[in-house]
Amino acid sequence: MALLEVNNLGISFGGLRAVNEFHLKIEKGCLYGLIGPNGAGKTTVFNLLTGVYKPNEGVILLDGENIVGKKTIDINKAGIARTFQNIRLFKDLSVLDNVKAGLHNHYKYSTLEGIFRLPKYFKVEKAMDERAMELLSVFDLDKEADTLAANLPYGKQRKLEITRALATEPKLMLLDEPAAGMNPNETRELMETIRFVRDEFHMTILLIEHDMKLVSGICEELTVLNFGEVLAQGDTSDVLNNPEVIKAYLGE
Amino acid sequence: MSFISYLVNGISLGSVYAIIALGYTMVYGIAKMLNFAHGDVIMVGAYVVMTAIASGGLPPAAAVLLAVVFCTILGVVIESVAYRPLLNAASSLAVLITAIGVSYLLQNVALLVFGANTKSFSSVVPVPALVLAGGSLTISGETIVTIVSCIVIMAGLTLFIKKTKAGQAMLAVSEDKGAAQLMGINVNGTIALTFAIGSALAAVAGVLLCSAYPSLNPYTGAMPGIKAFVAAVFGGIGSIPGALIGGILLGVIEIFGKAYISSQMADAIVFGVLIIVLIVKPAGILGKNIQEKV
Amino acid sequence: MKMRKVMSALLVAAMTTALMTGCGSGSGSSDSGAASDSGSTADTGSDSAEDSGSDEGGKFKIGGIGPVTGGAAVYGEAVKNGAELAVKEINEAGGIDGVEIDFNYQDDEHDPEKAVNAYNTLKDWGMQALLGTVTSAPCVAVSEVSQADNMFMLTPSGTAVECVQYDNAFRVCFSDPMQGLESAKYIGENGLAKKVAVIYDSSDVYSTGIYEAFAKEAENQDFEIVAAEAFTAEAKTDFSVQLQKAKDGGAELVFLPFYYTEASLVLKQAAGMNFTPIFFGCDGMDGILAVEGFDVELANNLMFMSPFTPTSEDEAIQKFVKDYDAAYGGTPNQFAADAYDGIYAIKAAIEEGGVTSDMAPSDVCDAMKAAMVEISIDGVTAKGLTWEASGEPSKEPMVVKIENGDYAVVE
Amino acid sequence: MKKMSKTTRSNLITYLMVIVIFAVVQIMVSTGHVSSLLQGLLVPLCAYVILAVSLNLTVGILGELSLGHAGFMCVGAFTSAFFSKCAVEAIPAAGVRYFLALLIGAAAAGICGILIGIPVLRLKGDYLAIVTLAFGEIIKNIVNILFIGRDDKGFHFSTKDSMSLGLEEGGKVIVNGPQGITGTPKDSTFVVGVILILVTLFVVLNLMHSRSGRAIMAIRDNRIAAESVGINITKYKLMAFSISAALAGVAGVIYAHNLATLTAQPKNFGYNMSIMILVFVVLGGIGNMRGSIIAAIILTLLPELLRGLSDYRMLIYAVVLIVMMLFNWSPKAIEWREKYSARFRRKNGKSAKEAA
Repeated sequence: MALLEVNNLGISFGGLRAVNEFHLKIEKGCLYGLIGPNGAGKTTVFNLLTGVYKPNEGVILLDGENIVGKKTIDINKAGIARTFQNIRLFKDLSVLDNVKAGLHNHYKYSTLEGIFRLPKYFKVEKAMDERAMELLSVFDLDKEADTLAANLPYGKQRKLEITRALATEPKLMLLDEPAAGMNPNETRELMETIRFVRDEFHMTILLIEHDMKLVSGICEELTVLNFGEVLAQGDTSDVLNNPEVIKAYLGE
Repeated sequence: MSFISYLVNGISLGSVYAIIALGYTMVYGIAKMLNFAHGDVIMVGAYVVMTAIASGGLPPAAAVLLAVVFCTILGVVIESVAYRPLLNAASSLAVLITAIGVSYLLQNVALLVFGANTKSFSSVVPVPALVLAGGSLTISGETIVTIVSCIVIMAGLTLFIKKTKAGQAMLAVSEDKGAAQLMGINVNGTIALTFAIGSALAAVAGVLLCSAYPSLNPYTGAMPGIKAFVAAVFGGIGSIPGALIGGILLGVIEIFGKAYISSQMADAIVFGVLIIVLIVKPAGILGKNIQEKV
Repeated sequence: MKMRKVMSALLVAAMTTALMTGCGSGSGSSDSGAASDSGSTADTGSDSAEDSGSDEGGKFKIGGIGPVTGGAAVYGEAVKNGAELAVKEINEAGGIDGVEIDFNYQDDEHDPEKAVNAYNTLKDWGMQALLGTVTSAPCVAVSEVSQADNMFMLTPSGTAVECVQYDNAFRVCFSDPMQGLESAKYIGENGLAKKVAVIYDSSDVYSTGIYEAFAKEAENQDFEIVAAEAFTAEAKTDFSVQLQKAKDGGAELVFLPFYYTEASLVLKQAAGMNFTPIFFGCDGMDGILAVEGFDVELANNLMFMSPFTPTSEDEAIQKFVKDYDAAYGGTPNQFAADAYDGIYAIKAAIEEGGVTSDMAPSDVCDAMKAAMVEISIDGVTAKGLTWEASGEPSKEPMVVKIENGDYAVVE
Repeated sequence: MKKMSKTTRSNLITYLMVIVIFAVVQIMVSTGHVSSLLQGLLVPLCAYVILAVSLNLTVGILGELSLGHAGFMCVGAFTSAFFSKCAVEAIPAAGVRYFLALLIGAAAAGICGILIGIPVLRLKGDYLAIVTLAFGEIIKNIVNILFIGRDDKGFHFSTKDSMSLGLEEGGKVIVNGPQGITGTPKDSTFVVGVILILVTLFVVLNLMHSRSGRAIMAIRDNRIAAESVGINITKYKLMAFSISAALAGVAGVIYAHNLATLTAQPKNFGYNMSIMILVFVVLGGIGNMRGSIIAAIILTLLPELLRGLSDYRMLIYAVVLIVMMLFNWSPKAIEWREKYSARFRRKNGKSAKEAA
């Protein structure tokens, strides 16, 4: 069974059909790309998958369970984490606290235990710190643990967002243009990291990206979206050589 | 007959709220700030009219004109001295608190200049009262003038925004300050213009308020100011027709609440209705609920 | 960031010093408080007190508290002026047994908390007896602390019952229940109306106090309350509903137990809707004719209960009105008159009790408490004014009617 | 870890600051160097500090603008004063009674916070502000028309006047509409006030640096991202709001047990008061608890210190407020300040080097 299976997904805003008959199947452990021209509806698909928008019709099966209609936080608990196209960090929190916020549902103690500093507070906080530092070191952010998120350079902010998503221990990660605004060096490094995350954490990753080098470099499968509809789907190399795709990208 | 009388009084009171609310709503729409001192500009306007008539011997029309000019200048000065430096401050609360400071300042300057004594404001409205239904229903001249002015102002303002370049600039600034700047619109100038119009309206509101309810002291503007703020939110803050609807509804609810439910609970009723409206329509009656783009 | 911290630190330091030193040099700062804005004539009072006082090293230190800013400032101002006028007269006439009065008046913004602050400021200054406070709610708060200190207090105009609940507190004015009771009696006994409507301020102690007593006494009287409508501090501009209800109820008389500021609006709006019952008010109504710009025509036939009429033929009253006008401009209202009498009552009690300027406040209080029930003064609010140990004055309320834009005593 | 020690140190400085101020004041009181005015201000000051800190939890940590904080203070004040007045005879021990009053006041205000928070916290920004203002005014309005009396048969309620309570002979009116509650035992002292400030700080600071606090601040910084990592927005918003309300209730208890007469007036429980507290918070620094404390102290003392200036004092207060806001918040002023302080530092550094 595929980890994520989407069928006949659609949504309209006012009279505009943003996504129509979208379908997708991602196997566990796959590195999957979602590409398409600007305004094709890629981010809308992410928003549908994470419950930010409710679809007009369609099914989204995560591990066989339909998650349509669930709230964002429940979808996160069910196992989907994401990053955002326009970075959304907790900018006045430290880098470490950003990751610890991601650990929120996995390391628990009650508010009262927190206020009165009962032994459990110290125990759990310590475990959280250790886990968070561990994750940060994967992305080479451990030295900036005390920095305010807002003060990080752009590339590191993107990485921190991925770290935070990873901290929620998802089955599936959605990365919205992770390489946007990065220079070629940073992009190359990011590709390594994404691949490392997949291998190390046995993660399934769906990413939106415009950087074709990154897409062709790491994605195993692709779906191309155009005007809200699936234009092509399949192995990366097949899709990228599809004349329709080339036409959509280069225009006529 | 009592019902109609309540309704007329409600609309009259609501019209005053509406004119004040217009000032709030325009400033909010453009500068995204709650100008808490707006109510006190009303008070200043009323004092100017009163002084001009009593001490200066001006005819009422000239006095009103003088008040409008005075308040316009006052509004622009307040904006440039106290608000503009904070427009890009890290927190929008900064300018809110400064507005509160300006409100205290205006009240206390008025206290020093005019004293604490409440003064009776003689009406500047020359229209006689309308007696209907054989004397059982009287509509005062002030009520008629207030309602008519409210409609005229509303229509004029809508035309101004739709038809003039400055009005369009206002719309643009309220939509997106940055983009407007790039399009070559003088953002600071537009904001100043908004304050000028808002304050001019406050002067008119002051004259109408004090003609209908003829008592004037340095704190006269505070409560109508807050009520008008509620009215603006009620109708959907930032929306000009919303201010009209919000103001009139608030006035009518206040009067009906007093008349048919409890005169002790009038405030609780007004505020209670506000809360219910906002829970059902979180951006007010005519407000646009802007969804954050993800 | 750093600058800001330095700034705050400096500010704190400056203030702490100011606060600490401020209490040491009490009498110095009192001048500005007592006589800053009143006309030049008023200044001479405390100035001369300062001069002669420093030689002898003793003055009676009388404190005053009332709102000089805020919505109730008009009453506080009146009390301040009335009291200062009396102090000036006394000092010019050689003081009390040759010892002058030093009067220090503090603002309370009509706020109980600020009133206690003002009280403490006065205590630091060395106050021996208090004339205050002006308004009811602050007065009750101050009475609590003054009782704990055993400080003598005489409120010129605090009408609430609780103002004088302790034995150290007395008042010059009537109490709320008494005003309500007397008003109802007067209306009933004189057959002014069969159907009465009441409009009152349900957020105000003074107004509800009178209303409750009035409603209670109304049961014993030969008239019916057809409407009892309230308003609150937040909604006191529009009275159309309350008036409409009174009109619908067929009221021949409308009782208005609140201050004249709102009353002037009620009268105006009633005229606007062709509603012309008899309007009847309490002492707070006093001053309505003095409202600048008020159309006195509207107040014709308005009746209210008051201890003081500025138009009275009485010589003492005439002198008071004339001197007041000369010093501060305008006709004094009942608050000024109460304060004026209050200072003379304090003078009388000081003389009667054998109080000297070097006595501690608590001893002053004991002496004056005992003296208060013995004295009798001929003031501007009553002749032969005496006090009971309960703190209540014994004076007859007068009903005043406004005719042709002027006061006239009924009865 | 280093990070931990940094926040812990900052918290300790805050506690220490309160304790040092307390100690200094106590010493000065005992040596007779504190004026009666200041002595009278000490207890209300404690209430204001708690209000400022608790509102900072809503404004600074939760990031929502509330203009109804005085309403919660009002609830705490009236419920606890009601309790204390009823229990004066039943529980003669002031300490026990005061402790129970505190619990009751805080709980009542906290419950109000939850009740109000549930519908209201869905709103955003200025809409939330106006609705909280509305709730504050409603609470004040309701308290003003509430009459409660007690006689042998038990409690009687009315919303009209004290006569409609129908009390029997010997019955007592406890809550008397606009005349409020008179004769509340005067149990609040400066020592208790300072202890409660410390408790408030303890609750707020520890909450801030715990899992729940992190969730609350995450919501403040980015609601959508917080949702995406599985943080329950409603729960944590409500938690912050109701804790803030409960602490305001504590301030109300202190306030009520310091004044013998408790009346709900626009001055003490109206929106003016809420705004006043907001001024403390913004001037002291949003999210900065130490700043709130200092601002509350300065701004409460300022009008009292200006007493000598009589009519001009509120005017000066207004001008000081505007100038301080401009100085603290205007981007230009901040730039100028930073430049100046940088130059200052450089100069100092240089002279230090020269000296070496």
